[in-house]
Amino acid sequence: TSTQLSPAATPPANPELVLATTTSTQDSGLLDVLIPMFEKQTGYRVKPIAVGSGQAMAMGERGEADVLLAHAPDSEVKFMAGGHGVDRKLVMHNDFVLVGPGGDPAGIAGLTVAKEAFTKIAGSKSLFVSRGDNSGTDQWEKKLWREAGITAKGQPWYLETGQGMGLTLNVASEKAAYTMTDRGTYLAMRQHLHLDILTEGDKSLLNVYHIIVVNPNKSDRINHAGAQALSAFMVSPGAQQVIGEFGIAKFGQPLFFPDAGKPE
Amino acid sequence: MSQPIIEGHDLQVVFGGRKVLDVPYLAVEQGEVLVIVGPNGSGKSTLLQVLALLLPAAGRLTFAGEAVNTRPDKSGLHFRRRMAVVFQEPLLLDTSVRENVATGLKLRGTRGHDLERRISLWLERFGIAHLAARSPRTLSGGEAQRVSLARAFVVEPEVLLLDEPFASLDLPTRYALMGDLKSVLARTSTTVVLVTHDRDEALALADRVGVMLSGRLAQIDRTEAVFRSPASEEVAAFIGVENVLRGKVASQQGGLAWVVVEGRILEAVSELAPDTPVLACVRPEDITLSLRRAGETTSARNRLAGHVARIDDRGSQWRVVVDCGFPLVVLITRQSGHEMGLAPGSEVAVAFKATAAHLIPRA
Amino acid sequence: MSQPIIEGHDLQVVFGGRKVLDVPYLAVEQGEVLVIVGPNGSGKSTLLQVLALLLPAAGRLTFAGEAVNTRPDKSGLHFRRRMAVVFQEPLLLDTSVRENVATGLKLRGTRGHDLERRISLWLERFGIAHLAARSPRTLSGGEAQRVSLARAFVVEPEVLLLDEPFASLDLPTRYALMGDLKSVLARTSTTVVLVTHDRDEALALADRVGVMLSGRLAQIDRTEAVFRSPASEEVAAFIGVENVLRGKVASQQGGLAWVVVEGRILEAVSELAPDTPVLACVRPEDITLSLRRAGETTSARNRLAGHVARIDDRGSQWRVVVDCGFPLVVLITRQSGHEMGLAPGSEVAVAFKATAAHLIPRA
Amino acid sequence: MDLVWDGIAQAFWLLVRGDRETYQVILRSTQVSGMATVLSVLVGVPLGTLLGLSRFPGRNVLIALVNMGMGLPPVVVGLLVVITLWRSGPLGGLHMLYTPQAMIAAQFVLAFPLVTAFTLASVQQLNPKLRTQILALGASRWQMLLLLLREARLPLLAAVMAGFGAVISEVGASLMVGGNIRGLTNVLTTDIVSATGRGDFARAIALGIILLALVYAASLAITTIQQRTRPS
Amino acid sequence: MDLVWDGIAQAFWLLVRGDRETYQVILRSTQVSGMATVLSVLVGVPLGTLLGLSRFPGRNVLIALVNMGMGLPPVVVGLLVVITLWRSGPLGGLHMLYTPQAMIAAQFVLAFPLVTAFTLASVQQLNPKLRTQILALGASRWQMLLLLLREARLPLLAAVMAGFGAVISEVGASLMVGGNIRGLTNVLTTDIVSATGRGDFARAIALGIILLALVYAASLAITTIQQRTRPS
Ligand SMILES: Nc1ncnc2c1ncn2[C@@H]1O[C@H](COP(=O)(O)OP(=O)(O)OP(=O)(O)O)[C@@H](O)[C@H]1O
Ligand SMILES: Nc1ncnc2c1ncn2[C@@H]1O[C@H](COP(=O)(O)OP(=O)(O)OP(=O)(O)O)[C@@H](O)[C@H]1O
Ligand SMILES: [Mg+2]
Ligand SMILES: [Mg+2]
Repeated sequence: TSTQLSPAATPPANPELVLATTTSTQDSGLLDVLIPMFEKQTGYRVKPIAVGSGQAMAMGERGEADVLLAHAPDSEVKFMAGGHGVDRKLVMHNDFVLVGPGGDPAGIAGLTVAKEAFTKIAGSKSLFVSRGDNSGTDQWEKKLWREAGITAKGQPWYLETGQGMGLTLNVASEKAAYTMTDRGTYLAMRQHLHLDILTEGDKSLLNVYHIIVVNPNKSDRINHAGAQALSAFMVSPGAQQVIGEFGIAKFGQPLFFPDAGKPE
Repeated sequence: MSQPIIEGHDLQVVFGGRKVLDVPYLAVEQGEVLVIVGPNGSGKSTLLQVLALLLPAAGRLTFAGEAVNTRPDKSGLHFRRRMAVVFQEPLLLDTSVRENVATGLKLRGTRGHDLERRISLWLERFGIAHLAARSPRTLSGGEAQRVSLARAFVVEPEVLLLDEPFASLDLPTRYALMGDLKSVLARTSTTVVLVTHDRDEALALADRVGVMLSGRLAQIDRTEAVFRSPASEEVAAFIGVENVLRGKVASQQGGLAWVVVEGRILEAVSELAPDTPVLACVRPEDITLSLRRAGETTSARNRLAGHVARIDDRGSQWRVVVDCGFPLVVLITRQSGHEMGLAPGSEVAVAFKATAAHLIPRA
Repeated sequence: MSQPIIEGHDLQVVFGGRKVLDVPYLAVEQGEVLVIVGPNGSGKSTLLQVLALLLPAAGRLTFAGEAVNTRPDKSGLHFRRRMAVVFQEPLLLDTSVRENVATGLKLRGTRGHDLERRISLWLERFGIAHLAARSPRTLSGGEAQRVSLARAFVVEPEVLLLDEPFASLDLPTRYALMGDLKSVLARTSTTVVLVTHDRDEALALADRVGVMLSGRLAQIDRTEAVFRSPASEEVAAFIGVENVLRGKVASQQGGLAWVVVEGRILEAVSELAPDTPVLACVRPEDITLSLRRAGETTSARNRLAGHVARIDDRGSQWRVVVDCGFPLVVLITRQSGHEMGLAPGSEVAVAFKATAAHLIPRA
Repeated sequence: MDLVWDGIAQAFWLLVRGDRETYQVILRSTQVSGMATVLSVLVGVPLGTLLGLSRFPGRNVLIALVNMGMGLPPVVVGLLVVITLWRSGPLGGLHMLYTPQAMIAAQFVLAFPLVTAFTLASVQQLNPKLRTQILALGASRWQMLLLLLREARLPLLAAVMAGFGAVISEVGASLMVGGNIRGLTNVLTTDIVSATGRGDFARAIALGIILLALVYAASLAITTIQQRTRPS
Repeated sequence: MDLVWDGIAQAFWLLVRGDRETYQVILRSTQVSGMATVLSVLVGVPLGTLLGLSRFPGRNVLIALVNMGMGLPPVVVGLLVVITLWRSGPLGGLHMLYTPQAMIAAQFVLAFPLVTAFTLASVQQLNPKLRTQILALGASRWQMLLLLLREARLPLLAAVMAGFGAVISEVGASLMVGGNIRGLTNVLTTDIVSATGRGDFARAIALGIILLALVYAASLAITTIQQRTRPS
């Protein structure tokens, strides 16, 4: 397979490449597998900076990153429309789940429609912890509330941490509250949490990752060639195969599903 | 005599493996002035600190009959508050002069008018009222010493422990304070233990004098007794008996002994038996010196002929070394030295009374 | 006389709005011993620090003819290294005694064998060789003072500035050091400015004496001159001329003046014109005292009859106040006091020479 | 650098407009860190004095522990406090996690070694004879401690400032044990982190500037006290 | 609390197994923070001494700034360093962002106010006559400074420890400036954060324990020097 590609014949002129990536890909360990592969194949040296999707795009806008790996489709579309990016490719997805205390005071267990679950939580005024950090996950959650026609922000039962998924899960667990999380982080932390998966499987809970090449006009210091190479690599069959197999060994199920070339 | 106010048994302090203090017995009598003298490093300050319950020592200590712990712990607080100490080095607190003087009283709970009155009184007495608001860091050496004194006297304690209290004071002040101290002590029944290097201070103030040598109280007795009859050669040397002559008692009768020193006969008041080897001590200031015509001799006992070997100028006094077979040190006033026109080589006669020669048996 | 080693013009120091030092002119001659005496807080230490280039003062200062900055900045380093100071309070560095003594030399770049030799030599001289490895925190007062002295002497400077250097030393050591100092100074041509409260130290060591009063050098002159002829009543009082008698010159002839004091005539050596109001100063130790049969009178000039009003014990001396129309203070040895059986009320005669009475014109 | 100017402008507006949320956060920061500092002074000063003045076996180990305490990583402290306060943890019953009280506890753990170490160093530097002098004046043990601390007040005020500065600017532990819950446990530093995370750099800088101003005000107050008590 | 035991066990195995990555991270933490501490001592000690000894207008403002420096939030420092080192920032040309050098710079900014403030406090507590005494011994300005610092060595060692402790345990700035890039800029604290983020608490605790051990070793060394130089 393509993983056996020989190293690049000539090292690139500017090998340094800054990748602003979501924390979930970094924390799950996926990048720890993919990036060495890429570096070996191409001779680039990638600096993966794990930040929320919000900060990742802010860095892109300022030309501080060469390439972004994000999962906030609405912002990404705006980002592209603003001319900040030149190339955006679908890489993979995983899914969000709604988790909550075993007691399930809002009664959302078994529901498969996220909107219904959100309505019930709001109706029962059960505690809900939001990341509130403008990350991909956070933006997705906000969108679901909007679609359910609920103004959650500012309600006494709606808490925002402004932090990453790990901390937010902990807070939810301790407060016996509901929250929305990506499956990977939940699986990794499951054994310390008093939270169960209650709602899953809705199409609206799909968490889609794109790789975006930043507009090289942003700054004359942008490594455009490297960005394009990484973008190409992420959708290459070799990388896609690794993505599909990642996590099976540890959790018995994959954490990500390769999507390269699929329609949006 | 009434009960001693402080009594110590077998007091010992060891520093770095060396016995710095070793006092089998010491009693400080109620109301007396006990002056401790001794060479540098002999343990005087150490003794004072032990008596002040500030330095743990082996041994037993009683204060007005009550046993006290020599460790400076809580049990000693009650006794410490009945004493006051002036340390050799005035260590003032980083606050105003007035606050420094107030501290001891405040710690004892004195408040209000009484406090103010006593502070003002003692600031006045030590001539530092104008410095009340100053920081101790800006004081001159003598001014700091006065604050240190005021700080101790203001608590009007039963026992005052003073470590060279007048060291950096100017002479007029020193004399005035010594006079004041005497009258204060006469009025109150304050007990004083005072360490000093000033022989005149000791003579003027002391009821008793203790001579400290290498951590031991080599002699402790009434002032006159110590200065007239030092207990050993070392004590004699330290308290300024510079003439210590090796001799042997030739005969003795009715308390008067004749001693042979270097072939000359001296008369001394003593009960020592004939043939006892002795040291004859004569204080330089007890010897009179007069000019002698060249060649004139004298046969009178305790009247010796000699010539001036050396003259040391000691300010208002001259220290004259007379060679009369053996060297004899004589102190004369600068005045009379000038009058006699004394110079090295001058032919002189020296004389002293039988009571001025003190015999110590030697081993 | 050769060029002064230190010369100061209009030196002034102001602290807290008060002029603490105010010296229009001062010259320290090469090789002399200049002793500064004065009451506490009069500015002696301040003067010393100014001379040592450690305290900025208004005015001009020259060192061996070269102008120096009185601010303690870099330009003064060269001159500071030619001096050494012993402060009133020995402030030792938190390292061993040996290191303390070594510091001055090391700072001047002395190394190796020479360093070791000099350190050992001076540790020995001050009797502290056995303390070399000790921390200064564990030293007794006198031991610390010796280290402070050794630290200054070891650099063998051109100028030594000593602020009460012998204050906490025991008497035998003090005398020994004073003797040593004299011989050292005689050998080398070291210049010394020494502050002391000890009159005997001043008399024994000084070539010249400066009397500091409230920041001013009230008098600076050869030792004998200062003690014999104080320039003012204040100086007289301070240096211990306790007898300052108000009178008026009655007549004068050939340098001998007759002064009327309280109806009595005194003879004094003086050139002052008749009718000048004067103060007649007579030092207590220049007056002789003898017993007088009750009722016996004397008409001789400078020989006055009176009776003992009061006796203060000053150790080896007695301070006797004689009432002879006016109070006259006389110093006698304890010895002769005892011999005369002197007591308050005793009828006595006092006498002094015309040369012992010194006249100061008064305003 | 445009971001910095944006931040300064925004900080100005936040304060002038009287943004209630901003003021709340400032108040909470001050309260939590102030309380933590007070507690560390109450524990650290006596402890430091004790370590500075007495000799006992194991003292050096204790001093090393205190010095180590200055290097306690806030995240580790946060983690340990979290584990302790978890429902499954030994103190789970207190329901203290994600409350300001928990933050105070964590910040106390961070600040008191600093205060202790500063106190220790400054008490040790006092002239050892001072203790004897104070005892001789008739002081009880406690009176002596108070007088000694008065003598060492200069470095002690520095200690207070170091403690306060360390905790008010700290983020790791506050985040973990407080959870940065808006309106409940968010403080300036945790808000800065979340603004940064959102990519809202200007707001992050604005809050940072407000925090700096707060610390500067505190330090100016302390410096003034500190330098006034010492005549030159 | 089982997590803590797991952590201890894991820490033990990480060290015993000689896990190369762990050792690398330990080494990098030590190097980065050690270098930052050395730099802050080189700047902070002279600065603190100067502030402690001289009087000049504006001195109090400067002292307050230093005291404020002790409360510099690492995240704010991180942010400012990041903005400066950004490609678009004034020092972008240095390509220093996300390198250990950048971390040293940020940590230096955090540590040197601590070192300065400690130095200031301890120098001020020295007897002011000591300076005169040292000058009188024939010291030049520099020799005087060195001797004064030798006299104040006890609190100065505490200052070094405080500086080192503050930066080796700091995470906010290191994360922002270094980016926690594995094998390049990840240090113990940033690894702890990322392990916590992953929910791998046991590893977080293991690394925390290793960090504590490292700090304790350093503080034991410093404490020993500190206490040995002072005879009782
Ligand atoms: N910083 C200061 N502020 C105000 N007054 C000061 C300051 N420093 C010194 N003085 C005053 O200056 C005067 C002279 O001090 P100095 O130390 O020179 O006296 P001295 O003659 O050496 O006295 P002593 O015999 O007591 O040592 C003293 O009255 C002292 O209080
Ligand atoms: N911690 C210590 N370690 C070793 N020796 C010590 C210690 N403390 C004091 N000494 C020694 O104890 C001896 C007695 O000291 P002390 O202060 O009592 O002497 P002193 O008679 O008061 O002398 P001075 O006249 O010089 O004041 C001194 O030789 C001193 O060096
Ligand atoms: Mg002593
Ligand atoms: Mg003086």
